[in-house]
This record gives sequence, C-alpha cells and structure tokens, in this order.
Amino acid sequence: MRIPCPHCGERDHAEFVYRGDATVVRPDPDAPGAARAFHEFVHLRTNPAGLHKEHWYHEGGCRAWIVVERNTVTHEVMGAVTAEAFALSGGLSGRKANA
Amino acid sequence: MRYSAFSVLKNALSGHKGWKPVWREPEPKAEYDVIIVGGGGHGLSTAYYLAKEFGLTNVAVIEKGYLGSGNIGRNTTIIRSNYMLPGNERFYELSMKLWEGLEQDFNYNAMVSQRGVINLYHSDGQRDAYARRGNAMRLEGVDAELLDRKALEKLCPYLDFDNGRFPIQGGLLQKRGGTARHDAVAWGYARGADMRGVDIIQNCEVTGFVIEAGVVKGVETSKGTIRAKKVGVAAAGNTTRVMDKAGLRLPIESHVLQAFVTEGLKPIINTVITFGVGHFYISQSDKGGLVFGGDLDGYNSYAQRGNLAMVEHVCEAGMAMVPMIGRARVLRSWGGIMDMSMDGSPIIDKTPVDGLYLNCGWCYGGFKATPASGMCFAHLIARDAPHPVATELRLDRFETGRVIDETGRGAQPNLH
Amino acid sequence: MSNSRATSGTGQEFRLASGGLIDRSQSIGFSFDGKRHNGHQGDTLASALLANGVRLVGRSFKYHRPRGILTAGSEEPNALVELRDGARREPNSRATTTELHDGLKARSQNRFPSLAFDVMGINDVLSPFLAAGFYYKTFMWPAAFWEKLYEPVIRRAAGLGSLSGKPDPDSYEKATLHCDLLVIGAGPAGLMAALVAARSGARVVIADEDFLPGGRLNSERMEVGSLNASDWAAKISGELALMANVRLLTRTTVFGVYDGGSYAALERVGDHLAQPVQHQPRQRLWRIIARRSILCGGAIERPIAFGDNDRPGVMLAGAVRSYLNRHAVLSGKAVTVFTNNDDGWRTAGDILALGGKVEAVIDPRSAEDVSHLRAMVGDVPVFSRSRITGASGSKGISSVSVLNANGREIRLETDCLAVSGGWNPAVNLTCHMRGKPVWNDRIAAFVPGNDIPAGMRVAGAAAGTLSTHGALVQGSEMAAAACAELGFKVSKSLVPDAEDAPVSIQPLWHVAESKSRAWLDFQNDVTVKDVKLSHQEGFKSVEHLKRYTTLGMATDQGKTANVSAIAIMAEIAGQSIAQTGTTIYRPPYTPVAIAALAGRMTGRDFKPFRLPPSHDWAKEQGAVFVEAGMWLRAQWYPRKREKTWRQSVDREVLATRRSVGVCDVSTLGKIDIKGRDAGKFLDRVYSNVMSSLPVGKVRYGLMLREDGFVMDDGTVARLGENHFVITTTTANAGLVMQHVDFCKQVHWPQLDVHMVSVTDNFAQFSVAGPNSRAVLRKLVDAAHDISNEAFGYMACGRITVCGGVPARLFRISFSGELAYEIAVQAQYGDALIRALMEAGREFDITPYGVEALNVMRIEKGHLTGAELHGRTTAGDIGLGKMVSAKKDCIGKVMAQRPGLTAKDRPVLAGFRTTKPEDSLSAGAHFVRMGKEATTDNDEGYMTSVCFSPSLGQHIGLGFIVDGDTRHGEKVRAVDMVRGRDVEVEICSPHFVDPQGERLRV
Amino acid sequence: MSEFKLAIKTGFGLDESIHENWQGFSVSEIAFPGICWISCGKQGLADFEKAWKKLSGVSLPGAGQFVSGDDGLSNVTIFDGGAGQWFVTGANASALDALSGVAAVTDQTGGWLGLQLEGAKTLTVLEKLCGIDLHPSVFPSGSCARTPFEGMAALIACEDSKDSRFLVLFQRSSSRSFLDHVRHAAQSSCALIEGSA
Repeated sequence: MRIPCPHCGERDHAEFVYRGDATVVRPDPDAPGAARAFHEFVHLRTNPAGLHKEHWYHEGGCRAWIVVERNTVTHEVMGAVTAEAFALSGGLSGRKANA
Repeated sequence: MRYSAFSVLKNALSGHKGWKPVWREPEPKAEYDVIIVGGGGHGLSTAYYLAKEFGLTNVAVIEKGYLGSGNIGRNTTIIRSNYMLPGNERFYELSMKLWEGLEQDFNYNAMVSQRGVINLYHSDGQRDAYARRGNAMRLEGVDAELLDRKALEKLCPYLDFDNGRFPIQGGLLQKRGGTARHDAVAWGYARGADMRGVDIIQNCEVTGFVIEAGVVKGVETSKGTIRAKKVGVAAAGNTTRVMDKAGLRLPIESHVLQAFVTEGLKPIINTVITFGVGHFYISQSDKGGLVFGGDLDGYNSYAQRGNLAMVEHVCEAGMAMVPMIGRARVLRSWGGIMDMSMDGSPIIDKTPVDGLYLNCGWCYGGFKATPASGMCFAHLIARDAPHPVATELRLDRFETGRVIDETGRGAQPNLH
Repeated sequence: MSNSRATSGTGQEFRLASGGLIDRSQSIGFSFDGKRHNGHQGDTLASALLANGVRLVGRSFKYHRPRGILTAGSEEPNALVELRDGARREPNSRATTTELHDGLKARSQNRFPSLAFDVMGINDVLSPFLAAGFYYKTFMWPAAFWEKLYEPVIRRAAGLGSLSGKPDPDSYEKATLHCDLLVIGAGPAGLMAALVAARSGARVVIADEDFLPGGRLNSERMEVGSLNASDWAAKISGELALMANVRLLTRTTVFGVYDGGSYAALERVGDHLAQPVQHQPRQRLWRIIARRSILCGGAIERPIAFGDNDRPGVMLAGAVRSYLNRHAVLSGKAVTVFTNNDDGWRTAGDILALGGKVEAVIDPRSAEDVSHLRAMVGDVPVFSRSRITGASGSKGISSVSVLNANGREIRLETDCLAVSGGWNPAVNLTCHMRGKPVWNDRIAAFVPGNDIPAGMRVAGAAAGTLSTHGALVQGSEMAAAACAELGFKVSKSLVPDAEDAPVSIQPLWHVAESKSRAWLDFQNDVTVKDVKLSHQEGFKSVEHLKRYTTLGMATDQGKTANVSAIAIMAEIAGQSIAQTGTTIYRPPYTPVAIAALAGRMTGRDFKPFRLPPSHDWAKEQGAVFVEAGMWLRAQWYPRKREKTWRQSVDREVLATRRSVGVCDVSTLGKIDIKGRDAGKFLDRVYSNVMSSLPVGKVRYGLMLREDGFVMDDGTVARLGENHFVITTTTANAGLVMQHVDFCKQVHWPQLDVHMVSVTDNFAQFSVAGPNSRAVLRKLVDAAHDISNEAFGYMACGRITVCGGVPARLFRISFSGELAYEIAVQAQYGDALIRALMEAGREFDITPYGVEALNVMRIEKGHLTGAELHGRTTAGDIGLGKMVSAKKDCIGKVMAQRPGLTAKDRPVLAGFRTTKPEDSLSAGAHFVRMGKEATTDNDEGYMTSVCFSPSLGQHIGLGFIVDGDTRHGEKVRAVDMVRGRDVEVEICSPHFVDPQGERLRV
Repeated sequence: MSEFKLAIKTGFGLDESIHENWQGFSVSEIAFPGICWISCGKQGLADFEKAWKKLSGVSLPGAGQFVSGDDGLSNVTIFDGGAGQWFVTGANASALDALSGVAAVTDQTGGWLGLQLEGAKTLTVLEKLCGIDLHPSVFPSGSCARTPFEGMAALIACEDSKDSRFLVLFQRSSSRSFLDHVRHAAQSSCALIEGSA
C-alpha cells in the first residue's frame, strides 16, 4: 500500500505507523459529561466499511502525523493532508493520490 | 445420520450412495424463538448449544455467504487457554475443556490435536511475565509449564537458540493446547445443530433489525422479514456493519490478519510455537503444510487481504526463530477480518436494545474460543444472564474501566 | 515401442537429432533417484527425464498413485522432486521448471521404499474407504486413539517431500524497483507491450518466470513476421535488454499484487546452478512499484477427466509440443491426441512434421467441426465424436480406450496421450485484490473481470486472446494505452504478422462413460466422484467443495484442476458455471521460499543492533551483554575468580553504594523540547506540573495514556526558559516520541513547540555513589561549581569537561545514592568512559551493568517496565497525587473511571523473605497465609525481585490488594510454574534509604 | 583545568574515517564538523528564512531538496527534513547561534553521521537498501529524502546524478548494522577491490 505523504510524496505504508480514526476529536475535559465524551473519544469507532479518515505517522520520513482518506474495503487511498491542516480545514481537500 | 467406522465401511462398499446431506437447506420460517446472525463458527456453535444444552430448537442461523465462510475457515487453527487475566482465563479454559470432548459430543472428527503450545521468552523480564501468566493458569487449575532452555531444546531442537539476534531462553508451555481442523469445527456444529432442528439459512443477508419500542422483534433479510423473540449477533469481522443497522456504536475496529501455509511436508514441527521478539507463530497441519502467521497488518480493513510488508515481516521473524524452514515454500497467503476490541478481549453481552445480544471483539483469538463462545452466548440468550465464566466480557467495561487488557497496550486495537 | 524399453533408456533415445532451443554441444550429467542421465543446456529436469525415457516421476499425495510429467510449466501437479543434498535439500520442486545443471541430483518423494514399488500404494486399493472427507466421519473411537494412533499415522502418510531440518546455507536479498510500466510475462503479448512502451521512453520492467523469454513462442512451430517465432522472441528480448529504460528480468515470477501498484516478484538468481555464485543470493525478492502494469501471463491448458487419466504418459497437448519444439524431445514413440479444440491438433501436426508418430487424433466434436484440421495430420486416423474412456499401464500408459462415434469402444496402443481440454487464461494476478473472473463462453474459460487491480491491464492469452497475432496486437494496444495515460508519446508500432486462428472449442470436462476413477486434482487425488459426493453431502458452494475434497489445495493450487471441477459441480447442481463461480485466487502465484520472503533480515541481522557509546570499551572489559530492545547493553562486568553472575552483580552494587560506580545510560530515550509553549505542552503530556519547574532543575514525570493508565515515566530537565530535555524508558522511547508528536500535531497544533529525539546524540553516564562528586570534580572544568550547595539534588545544567568539551550534568539518581548523569556528545562517549574510569581509579570506581542497576533500583523502590506494564494506574504505584488536580493532562479524565480507582486494585508494595535461605521469583502470585492457591484467593503478583547485597536477603516489588496498608503482614508468594511457595513479608517498596538522605548530601 | 582530554571517535567507533572501494562503487565516511536539526513554525518562517540566508548565504531548499553553500558559513548544506524542519551539515549549534530567536536549533553532531556512496553501480547497490525511487528523472542532483534503510532512519541525498554520487545520513547507535547492510548490498552487486577496506 502506498501512502501519499503531503510532504515527502508517495511512500510504502511500512514507513508509517497507523493510529486509527482521525475524525474523533479530544473533548473538552472541563465540559459537563466529559467522562462520557472521553469514553466515546477513546473507545467508540464508526469503523466504516468504505471511506475512512485515519491517522498515520510518517515515522520513517518527516515524522508528520497525517490524515489519510482511504477505502477500507478496497484500500484505495483518496488523499492525505497533514493532521494540522486537517484540524484547520475541518476535512480533506479531496486531493487524489496515485494520480 | 450417525458417523461410525461402520457407516464409512458400509458406504465404501456401496459406492458412497448412502451419505446424506450434512445439513438441510431450509427456507426461513416466518418466526423463530431465536435468530443467530452469522453462520460462522461462533454462530453455529451458539445454535448447537442452544438446542443441545438449553432445549431451544426453534432457532435459525442466518448467514450471508456459505456457512463457515468467515474466520472459522481462514485462521491458523490454534487452540489454547494460556491467558493471564481471570476475565479471560476461565472462559478460554471452558473452551479448552469443550474442545477436549468435542468429537464425541458432536460425532464429527474435528481433529483436535493437543500438540502443545509454546510461547518463547528471550529475556528475564519476559520469562517473569510468562511466569505470572503460567501461575495465573495454574491457580485456575489449568496446565502450564515454564520451560528453561534445556527443556525447550529437548522439545524443539530446531529452534535457533544461539545465533538469533535475540537468543531463546525458554518458553511457557501449555501441553493441552494445540490445533484443530477449522472447517470441520464449523461443519460439525452445523451438522449437530441441523440434526436438532436448527434452520441454517445460507446466502441470506441481514439488512436490518426489526425493533419496536426498544425491543427487537426480528430481522430484515434478503429473503424477507423473519421475526424472532430474541436475536443474537455473532458476526465478528463484520460486527460494526451489522450493528450499525441497530444504531449501535461499538468499541471495535476491523483489522486484517494474514496467515500463510506452505507446501505439504513430512512431519517436522511437532508443536505450536510463538516467537517472543517478533510476530510469528507456526504449527504443522495434518496434511503437512506449515501453517503460520504474525501480526495484524495494522490498519482498518474489510478487504480480507493484506500487504507485502507484513508478509516479509512475518517471514523474517520465522527465519529468525526457526531457520530450517527457509526452503519450505509459502503456498498460499490469505487475510481474515478481525473484530479488534479496544482492550484485546471479547464481548459477550446484552445490548441497549432488549432481546438483542452481542457476541464480538474476538480479535485474532476467535477460533479457539468457538466452543465456549457458543456455550456462553447460548447461556446468555437462553437465560438472560451471563454464563459464570463470561461475567467480565461486558460491553460496558470500557466505560467503567474494568478492561481486560492482556498485552497492556491500552485502547489501541492494532497493538493488541 | 514397449513401455519397458521406454523407461530403461539411458541415451536420450527420445531426443530428436536436431532442432530445439538446446545446446547439444554441452552435455549435462544429472541423476534421478540415484540413476545417472544426460541432458543438454536448455533442458529442464522434466525435458531431460523425458529425453531419457523416464516417465514415472512421482507419487500422488493421498493414494500414492504413480505419476508422470503432465505439463511443461509451473502449473505442474505431478512431477515434484526433492532437489539437492544436505541443508540445500529442496522438497516439492517442479521438474518442469527446474533448469538442468551439471551434477543436479533429484529424488522422487512420497514413496517407500522406492518410486516403482511404494507400499503406501495400498491407499489406492483402499480408496473406497478414503473418499472425500472420510476422516471427518471416523477415527473418533476410542477417543484416546486419535492423538496416539490415528493422527500420527495420517501425518506420516501426508506431506510430500521433507525439509532437511537444517538452516539454509544460502543467502537471500530484497530489492525495490520503480517503473512506469511492469509487464508480467515475456510471451508475444508481453514482448510486444514492453517494446511499444520502451520505445515511448517509459521506464519498463518486464519479468518472466522462464529462463528464456518468449513464452509459447519458444514452444510453437510458427512464424512471427518473417522470423521463426522463437527467433523473433530472441530478437525482441535482445533489443529490450539493451535499452537503458528497460529492465528485463528472466527467471523472475511476479507472484503477488498488492495495494497501490505494488507487486512482488521472485528472481531465482542461483537456482540454475549447483549452488549460488559467491556473494550472490540464491534468490532475490523484488518489490516492484509500478504506475501501470500489463499482465501477459498466458494461459494454462487443462486436461479432460476420464478413467485413469492420471497415468504417466498422459500429458497436456501443449506440453508435448513444448518438449518437442523447444527441447527436441518426443514424449512418446506413438502419441495419441485427445482434444476438444483446434489447438490440440497442432500437437499432432508438429509431431508429424518432426518425424514422430501419431497414433490417432480423438475429438469429441463432429466430423464437420474438425474437417478443416484434417489436413494437418495427413493419414493419421481421426476419431470425431469420440472420447477416451480409460488408459491402461500403471507406471506408464500402454493403451487407451476410445469410445467412438458409433458407441464402440476401441483400444489403441500408445505410450503417450496428449490431451487438450482447452486453455484457462492465467487470471490469478487479476484476482489478488479480490477481483472475480468472469465466464467466457467463446473460449469456455474464465477471463479477467472488470474488478482487476487498479492500474493493471491484461493482454494476450491471459485476457482470453488465444491467437498469437491477437496477443501481439493486444500487447501493443495495452502498452500504448498505458503509456498514453502516463503522458508518454507512443509512436505507431507495426505489429508483425502471426498465426491468428479463431478459437474453436466444445467444452468437455469429463468423460461420463469412464469406468474407473477420473481425476481432476492430480496431486491431491480428487476425482469426479469426489465432486459428486461433495454435492451429495451438501458441500455445494465452490468453497465447500474445495475445503471438503481438498481440491486445488495442493502445491499447484489446482491450476490445471479447478475450472474443470467447477464446471462439473455446475453440471451436477444444474446451474451455469458463471453462477457457480470460482474460489479465491491468493498470492503467491507460485510457491515462494520463506527464506526469500525474509531476505537478509534473519539470524544476527534480524534487527539492527544499537550500541551505546561505551560498547567497545565494555567489550574490552569483558562485559556480558544483554539485549534491551534493539540495544545491546552491558549486563555485568565479570572479574577473574567470580564464578557466578551474582558475585559480579553483588560486587558492583556494593562498590557503588560504598564508593562510586559508573553505568552507561545512553539508551534511555531523550527528547529535546523547545519553544515558547514548551512548558505548557509538558503540563499537558505529563500528569504533574512542569511549567513551574525552574531553569536548572529536574523533575520526575509521569506520563499517562489517554485511557488513564500509566504510559511511561522519566525525568524532565529545564535547560532554559523555553528549552527542556525529557527522558523516557529505553523500551518506550519510540512510542513516547510518537505520542508527543501526536499530542503536538493533532491535539494542540497551535502551540509553539519543537521536538526532536536526541537519544543518539548523547553519551550519558550515571556516576553514582558517595564519591561520585569527587570523581566528577576531576573532569568538570573549574568554571563549574558542582558542590552540593551550588548544584543540589535535582539540579541540571550545561557545563564543560576536560578542557572545554560541552556537557550536560543532571543530579538525578536511579540507584538511590548521591548520583549524577553526565552527558557529552556521542563522539566523546568512548573517551569519557575511559576518563571517568581513570579519574575514579583512586576511588576504586566500578563499572556496573544493567543487573546491578536493576538491583539498586529495586532496593530503592524505583519502577521499570516490569511494574509499568500498561495496566497500572498512578494510584497503583502510589503516585496518585502526581496527577495534578490543577490542570488537564492526557489521561486525566479516563483515570477517574471506577475501574481505575477501585479499592480492590492491587497496589505497589515491597516484599522480603522471612527466612534467610529463601529466594524470590518474579511472576509469583500472592495468596493469604493458610488460603488455597486459587484464582479466587489471588491477591496480586510479584513484578521484580533481586538478592539485595545491601540487605543481605531477597527482596521484591509487586502489587497486592491493600499493599500500602498491610506492611508487616506475611503472605504466600506462590510460583507454581517454578515449584516454589515462599512466605514473604509485605513492606515498604523503599528498602534502602527511604528518606532519600543519601541523595541530598 | 582538567588533566583529562577527550578524543573523538568516528561514527563507527574508530579513529579514522572508513573508505572502501568496490568495482564501480565506493563508500566514504564523511566527518562533518557539525550537524544540526532546525525546526520552525509557519508563523516564524519568513523571519527564519531571512536570518538563515543572512547567516549562511544560501537560501532554504524546497520540499525534497537540499542546498549547499560556502559563502556565509563554510561548506554548509541544508536539507529539507519535513514541514518546517531542516538538517544542516557543516555547522554545529553554536555556529547557528544567530538563529536562536527565530528557530529551534538542536545540535545532532553526535547523533548522525554520513556516508558518501559513489560510482556506476551505486543505484544497483541502493536498490537493495532503499525503497524510494532514486532514478535521475525522479531524484535528480539536489534531491533529498528521509526514508528508512532496512528499518533504520536515514536521509538520502543525490549530490550528483551523473556521477551517481549520493550522501546518506543515519544514526550513530546503529551505524555498524547500517554499514553491514551497505557492504552486503555492495557485495552482491560488485566485487570488493582488495585491500581497500
């Protein structure tokens, strides 16, 4: 599998460390219901059969955490942005990998 | 029909004309007492025990493909009960005991072979962790032996004790562990359940649940609505896909685990061995193939196939552990979808929907659990109370913090 | 010609006097089952055996049926041999792909005592009892007999060849190739595709499993353009080999397709030699990253099942042609052809053209359907509307029975039957990503579907285009399309003329009139009857069929068997073949040695070694080393006259506590953290407050995972207002780096924090013991005051040593003594340890290894991974108060879950023996005195133990329920797996200097 | 003044740099007077760029590139190391003091070392060590990439694609395993010239 690192370009997935669902966001620890919110953040997953936005860490390269959009059924990679850009944009720009 | 030496003899002499279908191919009835979603090992064993132990025979097992098409048919066939934490150990030991009597119980030879399971250790720290685990097993009355290097050398002289990057110091042995013929387990349970009146409905996909006022009333399927008083879901690998239809979000990720078999070889690996510093385990099948595997590929997947990097990784570890397998050729590799739970342990519990029961989160350990999973799930469904050995396999343990984390990796499914 | 003459030949009497792609000037000697034969350069083991008249080459898996060579390629199910000797022994090697080399030794397998007389042949007689799935129905009584008797017997009977049991002496390597276009297969389609792409300027890799490029072109008597087909192949491959943008890999099988255009290929670098050239690997695994690929892998001929169709001498028609045209070998003196399609007739035509004898051609089609073919075979008898029902001659056929158009059975004497049931495109690679092939009625075979791997195209026979010209055209077109997609300019290539016959076939899967068993899967002995039985018993899905009968599960993965079996199942079930579908094709395409997939990363090279800066020095001292993750660390430093490791370790501990010791602690993870928000950031990743740490001070830090359990611990040193350096445990260094990067980049990207690992940059030594300051004073430059007053406990700072070498000094202690950690850049590490030893000589400075380090930390009650094993909370280790109430941090919320704060959680305590002769062991469980050792009475477990030379007794750390309030109570430490049950007293985990006075002097 | 002196060992623990010749391939250890890691956030980028240019006389490299210079700082090279990250060879942290206000500079002189690989067979050797595409059309002179070699962190740079000259930076603690792998790859690609090692 090839992961398109936004900085380094396309690399074999073995250069990366996988973490999981990138759409869960760390809740406000001071908000009411934080215990439940953290439980959902840490444990509950949409786990879709289809498009999945997920965190990968380019440990063998630029050490960036990136958000990859990938189809979990076909393993087709739709694109990737840095985690930072993802946080700022609130989603993927839809850049195609393997173009 | 009952299988016996006599039945084999009789049929051999009559051109095998007397063999009957092992199971019926019934059309679904309008309503059942219990519907089990998922005709894999766990679903079939649940139906079997519902009928045999709990007298519930108005039961249907609904399978979207052919029966046994899930992980029961694509695993590395290992059975063992060498767990450290009580929440797991009691459960898996029940499974082990059921394995030990399985063939006589369901009159089908699942080729249970108690060839032993060894986990290698390479450091003092690892040895001590295995001692803790072995002692936990012994406290539960389960067999466990801590082998030093000398004892291990006697048992498995072919291991690379010295030259490896991480010399092998010894291993934790469970003699009663071993292997079983995976497909036969599915078929044996299916046959046993079918004989007792359970309808196994193949090629029928569940498309939704009938839920009225928070109570489950049946399932929608590709063959129409089938009503039921209770519905149990045993669809590991696809748990999320099924439970989405009931609106439940779960502590589960689907991951792919690859496995490998070599060409057939004369007997050479006499037990089941797990490496302690790389991801690798191996045994030899009755047919002579070396059956081995390693770690998850590591990313969410429903693809039932993996990638080359893990193939290489597994073979590197294999060569580091037992270099004599180098010239054996990998014949086939495949991937199964694992229900990876957040603590690496399974869930057998009720759900927030009344009458809807859940059996999931088997990670890569579902095969060995097949008998106990069926027994405990059947118990839960029939009695509405957990089986005594499955009381900790709760769905709410993540929220309460009473997790059963054997590896200590925390809520990171691909690390368990 | 009689069967006995055929098998007793020694002088290659089946070899033609001329022709073929062999070098008759080079004679190659080899042996099979100890008997010596000769062949030529260009032969495979199979062609050489056939040339020498050897027809019986193996025994089948289950019934031990005698078997001969069926095919001329990697799909071979029968001709499997053990190659080579000693540790190089290679079981299950296909004679059909094994290149002959001088001195090659091959042995038949799965027989006893000999190939010709195999006592296990009794299984064949007993076969009625051994039908598909028989073992599931029996061997169950009495229960104990399964493992003691039945299973061992089954296991011994099963398997094929044997491994040597010795480590492989050959080496392997891996390499990566990137290309625009990967062409898989160098037959007509592949060569044409590669040529077109290469001329466009694309980077092309073309791989073929054969040692000779050309595919079927080398096996057929035909022309391409104005050239002989094999000459055309040689010309084109020669041209490709010279092009800078082309990589032509022969002896290379692309065996797997993976995601994102990744392909795996195996190059057999040295398998055609007696042993690999020095420094060359035996095999090389190629990871090929291709933007596009074209599968030109050809097609595999399939047999027709009839009675005893597995006899040696029954071969595939295309294979007979290969041996004839390529190797100049006649597969029989009187060959009969049985074909349901036009292509099979070529075999007859070619044999006649080269002077061989054809006994008859048998074709189930009508006389009209075959009328256009008759000219090819001259006056050879043709039986149309006929079929073969049986073959006689157990170790080599001598005759076949033909059921002719009139329904009469005729016996024909023949020593070779060339069978063609049609060709199956080799769709395997198109299905490795779970694609499903589709049924094509025109050629009566499965062809690639629409769901083939992204970026892949298929051309030639693999796509179902079975004519040579069609393959050339399609290869050219597919290459042009792929190159155009990638932006290469493709100039029109002229496709040479070639044979372009349409496919004419009448499917015939099995001859129903056969009297004896008709075989489908030759290796696993699956017959047409087994398929019927499978259906009868309800195993109707193709997957059930496969699993119940073991069809297609042998070393050839059913390449010649599966489609026929599926067709027969479809017939029985009364459904179409398309509805019936196929089983899943999985990698590898052909079996691949485990060693090749492992490559070089085995044995000592399994993982890289990380060596701390004092490694060479420690080696000089005779240190014993131990693996600590990737690191190799000094475990202890034995001295003369020390007989046990305990003597060395006790000495190192006592010397350190008495005077001074030194230990390399460079392996601890070190992360440099800078930035305006560094303090704020550390507050969030550590449970305790770090932003309040003064510059020049160090603080112990506890890091939680987000789920509230302890992740790691270490020290945080503040070197400047916006500059910290933190340490991690050796084991968790990588994980923590990943974690803090995650926190920064994902949770708090707005913070100004910059982090980088500096683990490798520093050589860091712990100098511990009452005299540590005195030693350091000799090295630290005078400008730096390291007195207790100026540089107190938990101080840190930049200093210089030995005349200006920059260093960092931390006054921290893992041993519990007055201690420092001194760090210099790693290039000075070797010199610094030598200087420390020299400076410490007057204080009898003692180097200590990780064992002594461990003893001292247990004595002091410090924790390592043994305690911080991922299931402990801050509360469990008595540090609940370190989770600051004043601020948020990772893990804080989840740490409050009831399960993590429950009273019944075992908590940290110390343990000591109550009798001096007792020793302790980690992994023991605690049970109250007088209670039975059961799970229900289990109160906790021991994590770390040592003999404490300071206390003169064994001590330990562990977790036990209410461990903080039960000091003085005695409990059992039960270690059943080591046969121990020791009484221990619960105590404080701080055995030595609990008040920490020594640290502060 | 201390009576002790600390002598430097090379990245392989030796007193002198290694140099090995193979048929069509050579390996030379490069002893850098300094190696630094620089990190700078997006907001401070303009200031850093200015300060860097002023100090070193060379501009910042683009993604996947490196730039060398000899004007401001002598014999200095700056490699792209990721978003907002750079490796600098030829200077230690004190030589980069001028950047202290605008970027995080961390001295890594002890942590990293370099090998120069050169000769017609270099790409053949590198095929066996490195997973990325080093073809001159993709990775021309002036390119660099961080990518692991057999599991070990590394940075590879193409100094001259015509001469097939590459520089590889990697970490000190695993330097011997790293060199072992380079030697093995060389061994199966080209013969060692006797007496060079």
